[in-house]
Amino acid sequence: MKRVAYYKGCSLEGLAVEYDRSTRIVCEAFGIELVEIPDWNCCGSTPAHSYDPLLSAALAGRNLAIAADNGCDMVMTPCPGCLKSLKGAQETCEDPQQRKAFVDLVGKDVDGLKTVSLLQLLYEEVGAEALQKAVQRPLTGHVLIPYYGCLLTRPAQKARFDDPENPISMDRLIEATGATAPDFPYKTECCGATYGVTRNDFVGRLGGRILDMAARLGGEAIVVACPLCQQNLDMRQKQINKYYKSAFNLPVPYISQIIGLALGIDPKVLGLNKLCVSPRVLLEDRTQPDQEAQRVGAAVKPGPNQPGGIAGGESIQPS
Amino acid sequence: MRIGVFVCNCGTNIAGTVDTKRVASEALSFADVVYATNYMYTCSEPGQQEIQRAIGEHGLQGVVVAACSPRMHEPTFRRAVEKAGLNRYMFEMANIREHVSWIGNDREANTQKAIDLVRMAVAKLRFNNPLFSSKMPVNKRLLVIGGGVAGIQAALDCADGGMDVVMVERKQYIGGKMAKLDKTFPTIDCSSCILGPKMVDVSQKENITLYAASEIESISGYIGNFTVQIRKKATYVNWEACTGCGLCTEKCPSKKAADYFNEGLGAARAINIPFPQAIPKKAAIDAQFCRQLNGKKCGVCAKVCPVQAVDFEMKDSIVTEQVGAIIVATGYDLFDHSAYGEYGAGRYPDVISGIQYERILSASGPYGGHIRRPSDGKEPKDIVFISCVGSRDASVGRPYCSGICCMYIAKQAILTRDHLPESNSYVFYMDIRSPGKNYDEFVRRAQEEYGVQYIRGRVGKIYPRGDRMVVQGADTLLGVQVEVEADLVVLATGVESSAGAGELAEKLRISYDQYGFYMESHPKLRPVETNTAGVYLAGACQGPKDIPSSVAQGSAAASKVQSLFAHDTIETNPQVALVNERTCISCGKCIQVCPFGAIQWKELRGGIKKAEVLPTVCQGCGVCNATCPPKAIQLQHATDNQILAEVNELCA
Amino acid sequence: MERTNTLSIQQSRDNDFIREVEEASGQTVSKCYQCGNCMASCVYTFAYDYPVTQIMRLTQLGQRDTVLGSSSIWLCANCQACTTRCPQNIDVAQVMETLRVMSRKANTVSQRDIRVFYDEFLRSVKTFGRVFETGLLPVYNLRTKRPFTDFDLAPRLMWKGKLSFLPARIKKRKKIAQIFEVIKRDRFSKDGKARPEPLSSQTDI
Amino acid sequence: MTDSSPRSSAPADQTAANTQGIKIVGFLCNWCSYGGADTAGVCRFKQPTDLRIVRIPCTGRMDPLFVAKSLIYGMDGVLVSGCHPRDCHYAVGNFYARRRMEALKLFLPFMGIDTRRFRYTWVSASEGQQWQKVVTEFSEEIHRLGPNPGVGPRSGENSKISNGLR
Ligand SMILES: Cc1cc2nc3c(=O)[nH]c(=O)nc-3n(C[C@H](O)[C@H](O)[C@H](O)COP(=O)(O)OP(=O)(O)OC[C@H]3O[C@@H](n4cnc5c(N)ncnc54)[C@H](O)[C@@H]3O)c2cc1C
Ligand SMILES: Cc1cc2nc3c(=O)[nH]c(=O)nc-3n(C[C@H](O)[C@H](O)[C@H](O)COP(=O)(O)OP(=O)(O)OC[C@H]3O[C@@H](n4cnc5c(N)ncnc54)[C@H](O)[C@@H]3O)c2cc1C
Ligand code: SF4
Ligand code: SF4
Ligand code: SF4
Ligand code: SF4
Ligand code: SF4
Ligand code: SF4
Ligand code: SF4
Ligand code: SF4
Repeated sequence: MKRVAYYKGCSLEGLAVEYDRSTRIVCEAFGIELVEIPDWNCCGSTPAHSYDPLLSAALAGRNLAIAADNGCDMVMTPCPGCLKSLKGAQETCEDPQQRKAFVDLVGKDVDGLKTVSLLQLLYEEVGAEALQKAVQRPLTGHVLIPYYGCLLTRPAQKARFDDPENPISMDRLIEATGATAPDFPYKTECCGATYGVTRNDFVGRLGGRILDMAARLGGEAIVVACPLCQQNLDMRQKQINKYYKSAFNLPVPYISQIIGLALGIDPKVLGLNKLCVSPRVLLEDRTQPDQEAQRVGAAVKPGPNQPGGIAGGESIQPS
Repeated sequence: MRIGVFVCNCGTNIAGTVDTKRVASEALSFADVVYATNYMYTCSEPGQQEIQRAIGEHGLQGVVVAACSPRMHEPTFRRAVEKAGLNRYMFEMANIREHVSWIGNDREANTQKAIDLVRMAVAKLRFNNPLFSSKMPVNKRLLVIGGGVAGIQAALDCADGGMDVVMVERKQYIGGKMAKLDKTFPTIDCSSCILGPKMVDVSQKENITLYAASEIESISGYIGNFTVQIRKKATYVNWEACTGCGLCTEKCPSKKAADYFNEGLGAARAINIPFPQAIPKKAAIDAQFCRQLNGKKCGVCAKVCPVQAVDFEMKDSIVTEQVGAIIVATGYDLFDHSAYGEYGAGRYPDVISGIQYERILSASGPYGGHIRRPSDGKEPKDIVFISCVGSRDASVGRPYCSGICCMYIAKQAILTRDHLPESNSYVFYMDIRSPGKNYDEFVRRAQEEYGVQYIRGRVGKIYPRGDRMVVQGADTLLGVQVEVEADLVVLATGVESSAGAGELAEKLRISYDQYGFYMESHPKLRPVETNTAGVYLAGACQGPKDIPSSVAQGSAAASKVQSLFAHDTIETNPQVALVNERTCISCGKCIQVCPFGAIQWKELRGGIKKAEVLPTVCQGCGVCNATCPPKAIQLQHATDNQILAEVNELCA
Repeated sequence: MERTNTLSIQQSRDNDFIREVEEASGQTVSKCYQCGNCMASCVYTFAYDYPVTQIMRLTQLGQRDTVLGSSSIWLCANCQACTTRCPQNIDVAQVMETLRVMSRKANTVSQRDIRVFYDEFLRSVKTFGRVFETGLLPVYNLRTKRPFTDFDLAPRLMWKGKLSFLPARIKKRKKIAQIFEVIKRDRFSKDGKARPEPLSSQTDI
Repeated sequence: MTDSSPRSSAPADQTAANTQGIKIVGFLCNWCSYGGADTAGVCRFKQPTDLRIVRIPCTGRMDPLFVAKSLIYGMDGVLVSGCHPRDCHYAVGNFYARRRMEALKLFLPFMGIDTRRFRYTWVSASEGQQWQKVVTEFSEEIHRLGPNPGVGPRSGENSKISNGLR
């Protein structure tokens, strides 16, 4: 079993609990042991970095140091923002001019660790092929938009994963579940999540653009790998609709939830009920095209491994 | 040795701050110096006569002139001593003007320094030996590699001058890129109308031997006397027999062969003649797509060919040619824009390159000269041109300007307007580079008369929205982001060195820059020569170039060849390296380091190998001399002994 | 810099500024040839007072006050589009980040609400070791005098069990606080530039 | 120029007295630096007079032993100057030179020679001003360092370098 240190990050404690849950379940399903970094602290995110880059490095670095103390050589975080901070810490540590200050603050060096995102872990350690084999409940017939967000693969020299302009890892994983992943031109365009709180108009404009393109391409849902993207596009979809004068109703599940679904895991266990926009449409079984007509709008048939379908699917959408 | 020393006053140029008299009298005290004097203007006619007189009168065997820089008058004095019967290499100069009198005012220090310099020159001269040039015959045949417009021009110029020319072109046809162009800036004349006759000339001149579909296998020899092996690639058609009737193409059932000539926009047959005006007009089979050659049953072409030209058994063959000079005119290739992920990395059919658009514009092109977009054949209404794609872009390793694209964008935009008067063209540009005669006026015309919308700024992203492409760029003059929805996007992909340029350079022993463009001897004063004597450059193989410059270079290279061929023999420079076979330990280090491949193994009796310098190839750099462990190889006229003699004089 | 018709280059050019930006960001600002790709790629261009291309230009011209006082540097989301596409291989996002740090130090942050949000965020990290989302928002709203921001979201989030009412605290909070203190202490001494620490405790962590 | 060597703090008069017979040899490639020195002369750029120039075809001709022997047998400074990288008349001679001269720099201390006595520069034929600067700076440096204590005998018959390198 592969042992990987798990840096959860603050979002997954709060607004993105379902991301944490589905991440753990999916990793376990593929034999990856996630060791949560004990007593981890916030990486400081953008506020720390713009205060002083060393603050950011030290805050993130402390977590890496603990991971190393726990005997892990790989650290995974589902949040691309956190990943950026962790990589920033490593860069600071490798910089001869800052190394001493860093080590003084953190207590040790952290160069040896490999830091990856959840998507990278799934794509590189599990792989689309293994996923395809493990699928219990193919998502055939669904059109899912892969949205990577701005930070996951950029800048290329730092992310060292996939392509900065046209990443394909999530496309491949989505396709492995049987679903269709259209060529989405806004894969890496910024959704404005940073300004969720401070600049609602940005969110409206940028989020709207992404939802619009997804809808034009016939997407039923936007699959994400970033808690900020998710919150922005899902929780704020109504705000966006208001600003954009639109009526989008696109669920925004995490890639881990989509994979979990395909593995046949109970949607509730995956936290799909925590999404603001109901993901009910994803539960339609379209594997038999001839029966499709009947199924439209019909109650969702529970998958083989799951007790009861998506309980409360309707009720979670107070509207 | 009896040495004479002449110290020049150079009017007051030297005598003003150097006591030339004292220098001369000091010189008399140096070993072997039997005569010394100072003179007002040594380089003048009477000055030279004075030297010649002294040589005769005092039986001088060597002469030192202390005067100006040898870069100035060494040849003058060498000729002078030669006239008096000395070998021209029994002469040395001490530079007491540029290096002494002109850079300091301290008369005493200057005089002392001048004495030192004369002493060094005398010391060196004692080790000088007479050196003799040899004469070699010149083979007055020219090899032109590459049959683009530059190569064609060079070949025709020399052929017109009566020389035999061998042209090697690796494609099936000559004409290069220009053969693919529709019209040409800045006059908008039709490319095939101006190039066509030249191509025909090449095929018709009796003294031009054309090897198309051929490449250089190897080259040996040196200026005046190269031996070239040429690989004639198998075309599966006997070109002696083929009449170019085209029956085979018509009947060939393999209809989806790659259409290289149309830059992938159309489809060709497995056996074809790339375009109607092709020279040579001969069919060839693209083995990749031929059914017969891929083990399936076909042979249709062989059956229909009226002259039985098709030969499925054909193999590559090698021919050998002897030539005296080589002109390299291998042109350029175009940057592959799939490096640009933000522009779709080649995934969008309606984002095309400039050369593809040139084919679309061309009446003989895939759409018969009607502007259509590749995806659905619709006439585009909004067309966006993007400059500097793969040029001036350090992030893709192409920091240089391609020089031609600003101009061809303007041309294509004008032609677009001519074809589709209702269309709108937009050009995103960073700068407009149009420094030729009538060039800037041409670009202005595109803007003023043809209404082409120029937008100053780069494009960040291109992506589809519906069936159109969104071009997201900037107008830096306004400081705003701009978006243009386009039906067709034309990328001005940059110029890069021709594929395989490096390997060819190594065969030719010429150098190339980090981007694969061939290096000229001197960027200003020897622009078509290389550092390998007898090898010349023409056209875009030396760097991005438009047609006028390529043609000018073709002619320039031809004239260099003609001045070489104006002589029956060439004189070699005797200041070359020489191996002492007794001390050579056969380590081969010199062979490895020589930048010009001037050293080879020579087999002595008994099978022992020793290094041997080819005096005609050696350029006299001395790298080998510094490398040789036992110092067996010595650069004549700058031997270790000679250099150390000078240093030695100083240490004393 | 006020937008006037004449910019007196010698008077306003601050060579130290160029050097400081280049040193702190590790980027050669003079490499920028004003192609506009960053501006073309930046989705926030519509909101900037100076598009990022012009921020680069102003930096080349040493216009310290204009740059550090611009809203652009604070509206940049660090999304890396500019860096990814700059043909001159300039890490533009890094330059923007450097400018933010410099503007904080110089106390010229133009976007008060963003700064307040960042401050509250950091205060939360310093106090609890983690961000306390539920606590952050009201404080921010109060301080930016916009009490109803995101008010509409709260009930739904509560319903979904996403808002907690107790801050998550880590054990070694002291260690975190200590990191903050060291950084704060050394922040100005590092570059030797003694610029006044902002006086108002309100605007610092 | 700043110099932290103890010699540089020697009293000025002593420096002057000691440096009467300072001798510097320069090995200049024919195409670039020799031309540059000519250009400096043509432009009348004044320079210290201690330098004596030996013309060589190319810095690629430079045998490191020329430098080593010069310094051992009493030259106070050695300057080697050639074409800028990529400008070599012989294409790559100066790359060979650079490699050899770099290696030599590492080696000089083992012979007890102060590496500051040796300098390798690039000056093109048009860079008269640059040449003036190089000569002036290098001469000043050698004057500060004073006469080369050397490792071999400084004068007399023995000082002659045996002709030929072995
Ligand atoms: C889209 C576009 C539009 C243009 N429009 C204009 C215009 O309007 N006006 C203008 O002045 N210029 C124009 N140009 C530029 C013009 O194409 C070049 O200036 C010109 O073609 C250069 O000629 P060349 O002979 O040096 O090279 P090329 O045309 O590239 O010819 C080189 C030849 O050498 C052959 N070759 C290469 N390597 C080998 C080898 N190893 N062995 C044997 N043969 C080899 C090639 O097959 C080719 O036939 C345009 C260029 C482009 C891309
Ligand atoms: C300020 C400046 C800087 C430059 N710097 C560079 C540079 O760094 N690099 C570069 O490559 N280029 C440079 N150039 C360009 C360069 O000067 C020209 O390219 C070059 O001099 C052109 O040479 P030419 O022989 O064609 O013309 P010219 O140099 O003009 O020579 C023409 C000669 O013909 C003579 N002549 C004219 N009419 C007659 C007549 N009727 N009968 C007899 N004789 C006549 C003239 O007196 C003159 O001697 C520069 C130009 C300028 C103005
Ligand atoms: S191969 Fe035969 S059929 Fe084909 S073009 Fe030549 S002569 Fe005609
Ligand atoms: S043998 Fe090949 S080239 Fe000839 S007709 Fe058949 S497929 Fe075409
Ligand atoms: S010629 Fe114009 S379009 Fe081409 S690289 Fe140069 S500036 Fe760019
Ligand atoms: S006229 Fe001279 S200065 Fe003006 S653009 Fe042309 S080359 Fe440049
Ligand atoms: S002197 Fe130079 S060119 Fe001549 S053989 Fe030696 S290395 Fe080759
Ligand atoms: S380097 Fe000297 S010893 Fe070695 S092969 Fe060449 S000449 Fe002979
Ligand atoms: S993309 Fe780079 S070169 Fe272009 S304007 Fe921006 S910073 Fe300057
Ligand atoms: S990093 Fe900042 S400046 Fe650059 S594109 Fe993103 S938001 Fe704009």
